[in-house]
Amino acid sequence: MAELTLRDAISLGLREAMDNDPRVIIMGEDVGAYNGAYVVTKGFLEEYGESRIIDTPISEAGFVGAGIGAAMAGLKPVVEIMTINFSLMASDQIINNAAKIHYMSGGQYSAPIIIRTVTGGGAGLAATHSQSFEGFYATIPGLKVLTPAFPDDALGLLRTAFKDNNPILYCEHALLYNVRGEIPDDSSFEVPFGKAKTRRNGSDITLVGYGRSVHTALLAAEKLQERNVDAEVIDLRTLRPLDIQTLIESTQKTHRCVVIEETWATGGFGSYVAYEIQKNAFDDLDGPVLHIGGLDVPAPYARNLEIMTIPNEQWILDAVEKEFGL
Amino acid sequence: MAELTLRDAISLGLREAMDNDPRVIIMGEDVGAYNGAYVVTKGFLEEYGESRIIDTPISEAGFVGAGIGAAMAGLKPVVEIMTINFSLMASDQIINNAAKIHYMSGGQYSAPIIIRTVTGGGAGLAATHSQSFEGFYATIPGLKVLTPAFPDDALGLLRTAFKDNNPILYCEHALLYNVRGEIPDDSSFEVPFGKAKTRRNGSDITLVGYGRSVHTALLAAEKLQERNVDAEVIDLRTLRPLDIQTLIESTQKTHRCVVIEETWATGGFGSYVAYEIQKNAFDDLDGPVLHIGGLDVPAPYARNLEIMTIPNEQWILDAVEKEFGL
Amino acid sequence: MQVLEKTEIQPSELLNLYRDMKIIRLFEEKCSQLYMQGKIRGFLHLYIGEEAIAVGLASALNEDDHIITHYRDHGHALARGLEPRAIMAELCGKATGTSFGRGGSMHIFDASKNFAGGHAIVGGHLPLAAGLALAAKQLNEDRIVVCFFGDGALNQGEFHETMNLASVWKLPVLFFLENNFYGMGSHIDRTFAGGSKVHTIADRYKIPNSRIDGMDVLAVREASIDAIAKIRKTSKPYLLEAVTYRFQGHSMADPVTYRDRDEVDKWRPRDPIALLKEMLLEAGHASEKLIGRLDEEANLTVEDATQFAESSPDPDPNDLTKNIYA
Amino acid sequence: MQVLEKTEIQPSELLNLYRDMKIIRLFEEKCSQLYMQGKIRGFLHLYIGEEAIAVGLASALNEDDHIITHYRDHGHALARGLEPRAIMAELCGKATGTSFGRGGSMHIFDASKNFAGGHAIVGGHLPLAAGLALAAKQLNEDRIVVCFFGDGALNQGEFHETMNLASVWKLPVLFFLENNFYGMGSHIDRTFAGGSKVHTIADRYKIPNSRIDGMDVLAVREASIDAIAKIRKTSKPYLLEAVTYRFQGHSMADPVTYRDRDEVDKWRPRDPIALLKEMLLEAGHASEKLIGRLDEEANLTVEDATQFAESSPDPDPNDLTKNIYA
Ligand SMILES: Cc1ncc(C[n+]2csc(CCOP(=O)(O)OP(=O)(O)O)c2C)c(N)n1
Ligand SMILES: Cc1ncc(C[n+]2csc(CCOP(=O)(O)OP(=O)(O)O)c2C)c(N)n1
Ligand SMILES: [Mg+2]
Ligand SMILES: [Mg+2]
Repeated sequence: MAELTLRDAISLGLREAMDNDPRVIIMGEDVGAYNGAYVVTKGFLEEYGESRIIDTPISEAGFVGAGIGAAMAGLKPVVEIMTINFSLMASDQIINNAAKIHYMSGGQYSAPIIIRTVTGGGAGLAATHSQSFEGFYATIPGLKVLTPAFPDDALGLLRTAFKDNNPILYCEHALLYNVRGEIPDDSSFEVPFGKAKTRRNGSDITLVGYGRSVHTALLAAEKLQERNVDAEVIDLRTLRPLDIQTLIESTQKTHRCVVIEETWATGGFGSYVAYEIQKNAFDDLDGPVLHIGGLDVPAPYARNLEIMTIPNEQWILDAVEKEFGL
Repeated sequence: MAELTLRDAISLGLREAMDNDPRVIIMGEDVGAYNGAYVVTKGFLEEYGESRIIDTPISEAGFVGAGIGAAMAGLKPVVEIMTINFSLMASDQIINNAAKIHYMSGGQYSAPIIIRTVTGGGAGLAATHSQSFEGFYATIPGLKVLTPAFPDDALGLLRTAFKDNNPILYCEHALLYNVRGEIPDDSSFEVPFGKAKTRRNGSDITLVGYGRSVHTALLAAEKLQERNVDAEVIDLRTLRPLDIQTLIESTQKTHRCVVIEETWATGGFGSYVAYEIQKNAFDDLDGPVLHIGGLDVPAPYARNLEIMTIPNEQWILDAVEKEFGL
Repeated sequence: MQVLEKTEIQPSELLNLYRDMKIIRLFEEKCSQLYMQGKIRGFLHLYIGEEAIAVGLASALNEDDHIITHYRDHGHALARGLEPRAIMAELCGKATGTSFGRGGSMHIFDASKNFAGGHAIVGGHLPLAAGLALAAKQLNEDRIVVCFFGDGALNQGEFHETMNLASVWKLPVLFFLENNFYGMGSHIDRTFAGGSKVHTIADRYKIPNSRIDGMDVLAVREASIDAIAKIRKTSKPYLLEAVTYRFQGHSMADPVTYRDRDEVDKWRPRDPIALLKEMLLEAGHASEKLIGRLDEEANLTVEDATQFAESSPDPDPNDLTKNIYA
Repeated sequence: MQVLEKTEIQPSELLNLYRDMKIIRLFEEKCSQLYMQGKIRGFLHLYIGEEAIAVGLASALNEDDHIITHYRDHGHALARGLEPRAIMAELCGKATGTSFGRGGSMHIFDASKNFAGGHAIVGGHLPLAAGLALAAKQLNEDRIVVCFFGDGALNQGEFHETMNLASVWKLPVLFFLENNFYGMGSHIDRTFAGGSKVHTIADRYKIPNSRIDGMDVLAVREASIDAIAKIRKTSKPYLLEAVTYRFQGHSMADPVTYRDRDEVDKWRPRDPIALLKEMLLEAGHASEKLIGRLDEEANLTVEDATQFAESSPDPDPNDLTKNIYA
């Protein structure tokens, strides 16, 4: 077992794919000479050369669409959109082309593109640069959406992604790159899509998260333990496909469930997850399923305001106390 | 009371605004010489002239952004995006500019633009042309999202929209243009935002919809009556602001609730609505709150397949029977 | 690699060109009827008047080259050699259609003919074309890409982004502009700032370009052969503008209020099929009788396709969710 | 309407230009320090080396003209006459900031100065500029709009769409391209197909254009006066390209691995502030002593601003959700 940062786990997965499959190319703004805005592709340009590590103009629609076209014609492109905020410029390409080409062509064409992008707020970048649209993309049939929270999942999901024949949005939370974790040495280690992972076992309440909110949930679980509340923490890992079954079973055991995410609470994907749990575990519930999302506000710049907009463990503790008296 | 089609109600509202306020302009693809793709602005070009009825190039990002800029500088632009599918090309403008400029500038600038667009499937236009993104836009703080289902609301909401100082997405369902309905003669008739309307009173179950799904719910209510089930039907009318209170109160009365919408079931905005109801009316529920959305598939062209993807009254009847035994 | 020479054209091939154009014409006249009868639904965009472009180009292209086009795609599909039966079946939403009824008129695909669609978002398929070419280049395949689009797409940002990418990355794409002067009801003079020599817009991207008479199938063929040869030799893009006219409305729903009858009448004598017929007769390559036989052959092809389509089964509802994912 | 004449420049005004540039320089050097100290957070993009552009332009503009710019905006804001105190406070996320701490470095606004932001999505503000101008035109106001953007934005679709709209609609916009050759780590030669005479890209939209030395504040001023006069006279757009260089990294996070020290050294002697100083001394418009006094004045301004910012209160948490809606 090696210990790696999440950043290095992604780099490792990308390198493996570049080494093993000549059809893999990496494209995006500043993935080459600049080493990647979040330094994930550091050294790649030198190692793999300009024909496979392609710095693109600032043309998100253009190069994402080109990635889709290249995927239709036999390549396996990894296209980096610097942050998910800019994915809006390419949302037509992602939603109307990548997600639909397979179905609309009656299965004749497919678009096995991996779109890597950076999500989440909390870094003082204000309203246009702090959004989390992965939940929205997870509502689109035809896409797959991955949200690794730990290095092992980052690598394992990426390995699976390279074998998958569908358009995939791989979302890296900006504040998780330096999270460290063990990685199995076994090079056949992979993480399947649509299989949530129980990161902590517990019997009193189920906390569900994805991406950074898993870490928030784990922090909350520790604090809950101090109150003698034993929380189970489940990491969705992939939003589409979504593993509802694991959540239902856990909730049937704990009778209480809280879903946590960072995007705006109103209409957040997590509220759908909460909805599904209440529907399928209704008779086992001790109270409503709760959803905790970010505050419904364009992200403010000032630190003291910004921290009030992103769920932290205290939000979970407060909600659990208020709703369940725990 | 005059009886008008929903199309004519919108035309009427637009004309009033054009007549009353020189700051109002209408822009969009083919709103002028072509009379509008859905013939809402028929005759406007002749009547108001080229300087106020502006045919735009096919540049959604460009002309929506121009509308936002014009709104920032004192105009009240009505910008038509021919269908909500094409709004993706302008999603950066809508989400990163229109929705944020007021907050990000500390309240100094605002963007009182009305974006009219056409939503919904069912017309045999296949995957890229049959989507319903209004629920997604309703998740964005800073936007307001209107979804009239009847001519009176179409007019009343539009009148209110012209007095509102915020960016508004006004969503017209493609299959509702010819719906007829009474319009109050009183020219001061308006419909407030954030106030759901009970379109049918009932005591056994609450059916919630918006846009075309309100009509589906009303059809279902009639059929339920045949089974001696008395359904209340609530029309959200506006998704943002959202009137949760009316839904909670109704559900507290009926103890059962079903939320219906046409967009893909996974992550649909209606599942958030359902979530809120279960959370706030939990103790009064006889069973889980249900959400019925469209089938999770890129819209197929063939009629026999397409009809299987959009909720109809039978879906509601089946769900109600299965879940509540009614 | 087969490089066609201009001199190669034989009288027999001229007759093929005539027949191919005639098939498209009759095919679409039949479509128009089927639409009236409700057998074709959704949007139907006819290519009538523009047939010389698809046919001229197709005669200059290798089988393993890619074609990608916009929603006005029946002509391109037929000229490319897709089965008329399968196309008509697609239009009728049948299981035997090119996309098994999933795509409809605007989304015709045939991977076996490297026909990469039929795309309904104006400008949205241009980046895909760049991607198809990028793949060919990366995989060292001797393939070029032909990308058809209309004058309306010129104003879409994706046009700009794609031209820039194709030039910077030296991609073997033939950008084939079908300039019929209108995007729906908007005349190019009112939407496009680039002036009347439309093709020279490519100069800005250092992409060689030229303009041809799109009503003259031989001119189209020759220019296509030249452009394609240049692309193969240099592996760089080229833009061809074919000046043409659509004799019908934008779609079946278009009452064509935005242009004078006079204008249409002025173009009538430029009907590409009539022009070629005249030339064939004058040059003695064909007799009236032979032409009559070709017309009849075309007619039989269309009747057969219609017969096939009408007698084909609807898609199997059990397959509704097949091919969402690969 | 005040039309400035080139000949009007007085020695005293030259000194103002010097001081204004110096203020920007010192202001940003201070920003850099504050960033290191963690008092400014998020992204910080310095304008060091490019000061002549903002200052030259601002000296040519009327008060009621609009300015809109990208995220590298401190220089434009200061040159426009926004309060240095309020700008610095914004950077420090204070309640006294231009956006009351909501916007941060990339989103400086001041409606009282017609300073319409500070926009962080590359290319995203260009359509807004067209809209501001459209409003001015529609309202018969004698205002023009200046829109700054970088060479990186040239490849964004919104650039294309906006240029086209501005030309077709004859909008009074000065498109001001700050060509510093890099978009983050990507050199313009690798991303832009238009060749080295970048400004001529405007030709394709029939927009007059020219290039100037962006290191020469007088050249900028003169060209701006000319261009603005032309715009006022014709009510048509103009594009100015100022060739410049950023001496610092793209942002504080940039280790600048993608360009040689040599290149930077080559540009050092072109420092716009040093150049003007030299000119002032040589022409006898100022003594070293006077320059020293101006430097000190600038220094005091910056110190005062810093003092003000640091001693200002954080935004009131109770106001967190104020100004989401107008
Ligand atoms: C992004 C987008 N905006 C608008 C439309 C609606 N629309 C369909 S076709 C069309 C006109 C296109 O004109 P042109 O490109 O010249 O092609 P033509 O119809 O003349 O062949 C428009 C506006 C669309 N399909 N996609
Ligand atoms: C749509 C979008 N894509 C990417 C980015 C990330 N980004 C920020 S600045 C920048 C480079 C812009 O370069 P240029 O326009 O030349 O301005 P300069 O930084 O040189 O002043 C990039 C890629 C962004 N902010 N928005
Ligand atoms: Mg056209
Ligand atoms: Mg630059």
